Amino acid sequence: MITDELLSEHNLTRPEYEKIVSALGREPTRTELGIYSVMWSEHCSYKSSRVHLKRLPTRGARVVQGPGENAGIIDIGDGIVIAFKIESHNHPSYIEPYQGAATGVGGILRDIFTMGARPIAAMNSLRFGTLDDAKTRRIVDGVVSGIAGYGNCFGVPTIGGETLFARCYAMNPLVNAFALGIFENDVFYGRARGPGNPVIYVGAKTGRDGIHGATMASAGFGEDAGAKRPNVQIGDPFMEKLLLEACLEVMQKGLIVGIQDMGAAGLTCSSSEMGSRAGTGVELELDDVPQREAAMNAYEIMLSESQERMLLVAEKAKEKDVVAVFRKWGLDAVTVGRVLPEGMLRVRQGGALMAEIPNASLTDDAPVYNRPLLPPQSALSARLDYYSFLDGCDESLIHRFLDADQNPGNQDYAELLKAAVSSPNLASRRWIWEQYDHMVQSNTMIGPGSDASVIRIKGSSRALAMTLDGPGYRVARNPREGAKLMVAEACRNLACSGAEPVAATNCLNFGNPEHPEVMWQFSEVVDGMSEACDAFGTPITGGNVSFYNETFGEDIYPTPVIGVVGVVENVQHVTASWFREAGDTIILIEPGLLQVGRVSLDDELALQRVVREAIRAGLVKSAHDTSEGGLAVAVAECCYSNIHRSAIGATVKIPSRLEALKDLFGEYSSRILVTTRNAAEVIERARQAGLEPVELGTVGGDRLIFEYEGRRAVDVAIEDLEATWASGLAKLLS
Amino acid sequence: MKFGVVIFPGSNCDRDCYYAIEAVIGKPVSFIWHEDRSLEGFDAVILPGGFSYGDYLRTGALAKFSPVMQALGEFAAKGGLVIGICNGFQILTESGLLPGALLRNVSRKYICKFLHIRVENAATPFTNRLRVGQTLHIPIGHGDGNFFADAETLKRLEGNGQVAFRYSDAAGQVTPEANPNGSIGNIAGIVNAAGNVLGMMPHPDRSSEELLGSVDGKMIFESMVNALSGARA
Amino acid sequence: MKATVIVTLKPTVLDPQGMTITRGVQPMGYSEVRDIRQGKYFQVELDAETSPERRQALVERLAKEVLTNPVIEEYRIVWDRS
Amino acid sequence: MKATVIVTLKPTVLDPQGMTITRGVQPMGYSEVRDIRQGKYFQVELDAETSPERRQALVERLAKEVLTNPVIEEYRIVWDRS
Ligand SMILES: Nc1ncnc2c1ncn2[C@@H]1O[C@H](COP(=O)(O)OP(=O)(O)O)[C@@H](O)[C@H]1O
Ligand SMILES: [Mg+2]
Repeated sequence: MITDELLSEHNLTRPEYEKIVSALGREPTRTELGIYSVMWSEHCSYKSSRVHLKRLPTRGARVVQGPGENAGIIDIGDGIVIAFKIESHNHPSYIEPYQGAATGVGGILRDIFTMGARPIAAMNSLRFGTLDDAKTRRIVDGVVSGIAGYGNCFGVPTIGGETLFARCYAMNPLVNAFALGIFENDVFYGRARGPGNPVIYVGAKTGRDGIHGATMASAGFGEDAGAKRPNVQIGDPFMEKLLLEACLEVMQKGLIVGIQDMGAAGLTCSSSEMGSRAGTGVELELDDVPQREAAMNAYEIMLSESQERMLLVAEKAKEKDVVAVFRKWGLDAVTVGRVLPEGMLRVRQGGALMAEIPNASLTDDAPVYNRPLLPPQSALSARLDYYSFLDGCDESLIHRFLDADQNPGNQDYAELLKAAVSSPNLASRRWIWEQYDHMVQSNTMIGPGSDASVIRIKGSSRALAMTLDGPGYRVARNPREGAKLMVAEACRNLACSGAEPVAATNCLNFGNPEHPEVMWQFSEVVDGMSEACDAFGTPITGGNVSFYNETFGEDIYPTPVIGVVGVVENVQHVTASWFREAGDTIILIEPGLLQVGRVSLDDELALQRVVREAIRAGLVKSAHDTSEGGLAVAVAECCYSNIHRSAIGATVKIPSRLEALKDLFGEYSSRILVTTRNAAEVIERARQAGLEPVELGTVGGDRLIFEYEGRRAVDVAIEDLEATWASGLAKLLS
Repeated sequence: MKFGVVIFPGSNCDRDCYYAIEAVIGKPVSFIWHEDRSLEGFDAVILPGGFSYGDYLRTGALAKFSPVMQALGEFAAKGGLVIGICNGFQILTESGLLPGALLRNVSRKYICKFLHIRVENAATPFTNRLRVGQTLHIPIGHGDGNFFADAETLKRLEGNGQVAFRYSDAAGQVTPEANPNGSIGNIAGIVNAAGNVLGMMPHPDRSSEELLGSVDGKMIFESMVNALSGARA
Repeated sequence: MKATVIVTLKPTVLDPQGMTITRGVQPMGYSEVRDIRQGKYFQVELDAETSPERRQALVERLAKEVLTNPVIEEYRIVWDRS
Repeated sequence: MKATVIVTLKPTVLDPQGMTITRGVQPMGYSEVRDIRQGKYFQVELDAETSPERRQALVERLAKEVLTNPVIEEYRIVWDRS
């Protein structure tokens, strides 16, 4: 008997249950109920987001594969085809930070090599609560070492990302993992083609790991977060590395017709998706599924989320060769079923039929909700609009800045600068990325620490630039404008590195979709993001949605994270954000109208084009956009040491709009700092583009000097400032 | 002259080393599967970085049982050039081809960054293109690079000039601050008594091209080429 | 004053380390080895003065709150007779 | 058929893990903790058929040649009475 609490255990509503009954024409078995519960979970079915995701721009000349497969694929010319995607692992990372983050990385890497691409770069976007909380400090440490532990062992360089701290993430950290791969051979799809073909299981044995992980990712944490703990999955990066090599080998040898990783909802999701994508079905014989634990029932085997597993479909004749390749890599490959002509998912165990479900009812015909939308009554306070970097800082620091903002006069700007650069959201992230192998594969031209990360492509004159951006505070203030600003900033980061943005992926981290305010934010973000992506010519090729990011009913900031990939036509043009050498002239290029929290897409496009073209013309030695912390912080960041040189000073005249603190730290949009030996030409180009270039000063010396309204507002030894900045995070974490 | 790069399950710098030799140094190179039992026709063998067998027991601990290691022992005994980089160094110490052991970094964290090492012995087949006291700008990427050897082993190493590289500052000063992982005597790389087997934690394969930030590592591979051509002539 | 804390993965939790070691050694003349599971072993030394009751509580708390990750691990305490 | 192999660092080898943990906990209300040293703990399961002599030799060899690095570690074997 299917009781209400049995349904709620499965996160299914009565109406959804009725839908199941009518799809089957009968009551579901327990196993079938489990299968529906994971496939119809928010995480797998996108039931609340689908209607909105339809509005995203997904087409473009370079797009080979848009949303719908394991990862998006684009052709960037010169025979180079790449796959990339971002995915969230928020809830697991709260329950067990190390394993949650590690398996998040493992999952996105599988999405990439499932398609036949070899992962060549990884990035991650992280959000945590504030560091005054010991629990948060433990989560930060666990998440970072988990990402490092998995990515380093697997052998993918983790070349960038972003980390921000704000109260709303205290009990719901965000861990979004991005991966990008390059095709050495054909593209493969998760399709069970050819009725009669064997369905082959490879990789780790199945245990009772993460059962209901998918439904867990679709429900907020209440008191019972602890009760959900036994679900934790353990990552095995070594196994994944073997899987990578073996999978690429069977693909390169043309031994398989389809392949799909087992991610959320494990065997259930992969077998039904592979069937529905190919218009076929899959029959599974669970007795043949390699099992790690004794006496597992059909329900457990179908719902297990044990990591490092893949499902392949091969032609009958090639079955043996497939097994041989996996043997070579020390992996088991076992035939666990076959492809059916009819669109059914059929599951047998011990001779009995445990489940028989029409594929379509699990995938395409899964519930779709057009949930109510409602603008929130009380929007987030505007007090930090000019200084969003202060969000998540302790009140004393916030007051110091807001007070300085209100009472100009003789403020100690040097002290404020030191306080800013050592604050949680601006301090150096080195403590984090030094734990990531960001050099393996010997392609890293610009690793962590610049605006965008850049890798060369062996055998090509092109380079690939990529960046992640997710300004939660801005989006919370204004979802539509914040989303535009997000895309603009990501593309600006690419422009600064000399790249042309070509495509994007996104991870939409939101609160409870049953809250109309959250769905309104979601809808606004989708529209803002779509408008901006259209403007920048960066179609969205894939992504992920994570709802129910809340704790005790508190929704997180609406936190979309966008990953944009760009192409630098010639490696010679790859540009970094840091100043190069003494004597270079520093120029600030900005639009006539300065705004905070929003952008003019026209101004942005003009700005980015001008900088990119100046870079291509060989005029620019460094380019860095001003963002959190404004002009003052941006200039300082250009001075710090890097692998090419030690710290270098600069003397800069801060343009005054009689706004005092805002002139130094105000976070105005659409501004880029460039250095050049040919100021006249750069200024001319900027003017031509209708922008306002301002010559700020020159690079050199060992002090950072800001002249403001005729006085030395700041005069500090750059090495001291760098020390303050560099040790900021470690201090806060200890 | 032929180079070989061994692939253990879990190696992940194998392709980087291959590329450095083929595309950067321009010498013939091919991969060697860890189950191969012969190193016929190779003049130099590279054990690349990575996480052989996940480094799950101890770094390099399970790789030492791979069939190729038997052949490598004989190859080294006959004077063949062997360079172990990072995980390769760990495998060499585990298998006894080099003395000492590599412990967890004192920070207990994996560290990936550029630093400097000082050349201590320029009379090896791996350093003949370098000068004693010269510093190399080169990256590390490891969680277990903390070199350890007991007192008499250390005395022997120092006495025989088997210390090839030490972590130093840019000026070549060997200071505690320049030591990234706690290695005894700031040791970053050592050779065996015969001088034909080198193990080092830093990555020449990641510092052989200008666009990667340094070409200093290239001189180590060039020294090997130098030594081999000398051996030829 | 010594105590030993032994931390092992819960029986049903996957142990990639142990599994890899097992699969690694079996072909090398260890075919009789059916399974190896890896755990951690901590030797804790306390000030001699620490009173017996205090000692108990202290090591118990240390094992529980510091040395063990309750989500995936469990612990056992062994007291040195010495 | 079970045996436990305990691998510890030689006393002369310093133990960064243990040291860091010790330093980390002392201020957190564990001032009586003088020292913590970390080792490894392996639960080895053998085929039931393995003869007693063979068993001894096998685990001894496993501990000596695989589970321990003699340069830095030493081991101890404990047999399950069960
Ligand atoms: N925010 C989004 N924007 C675009 N595509 C999305 C978004 N979220 C999910 N998708 C697409 O929906 C499909 C299913 O996503 P997901 O279940 O995460 O795939 P997988 O199970 O392979 O990780 C993927 O093709 C993914 O790219
Ligand atoms: Mg997938």
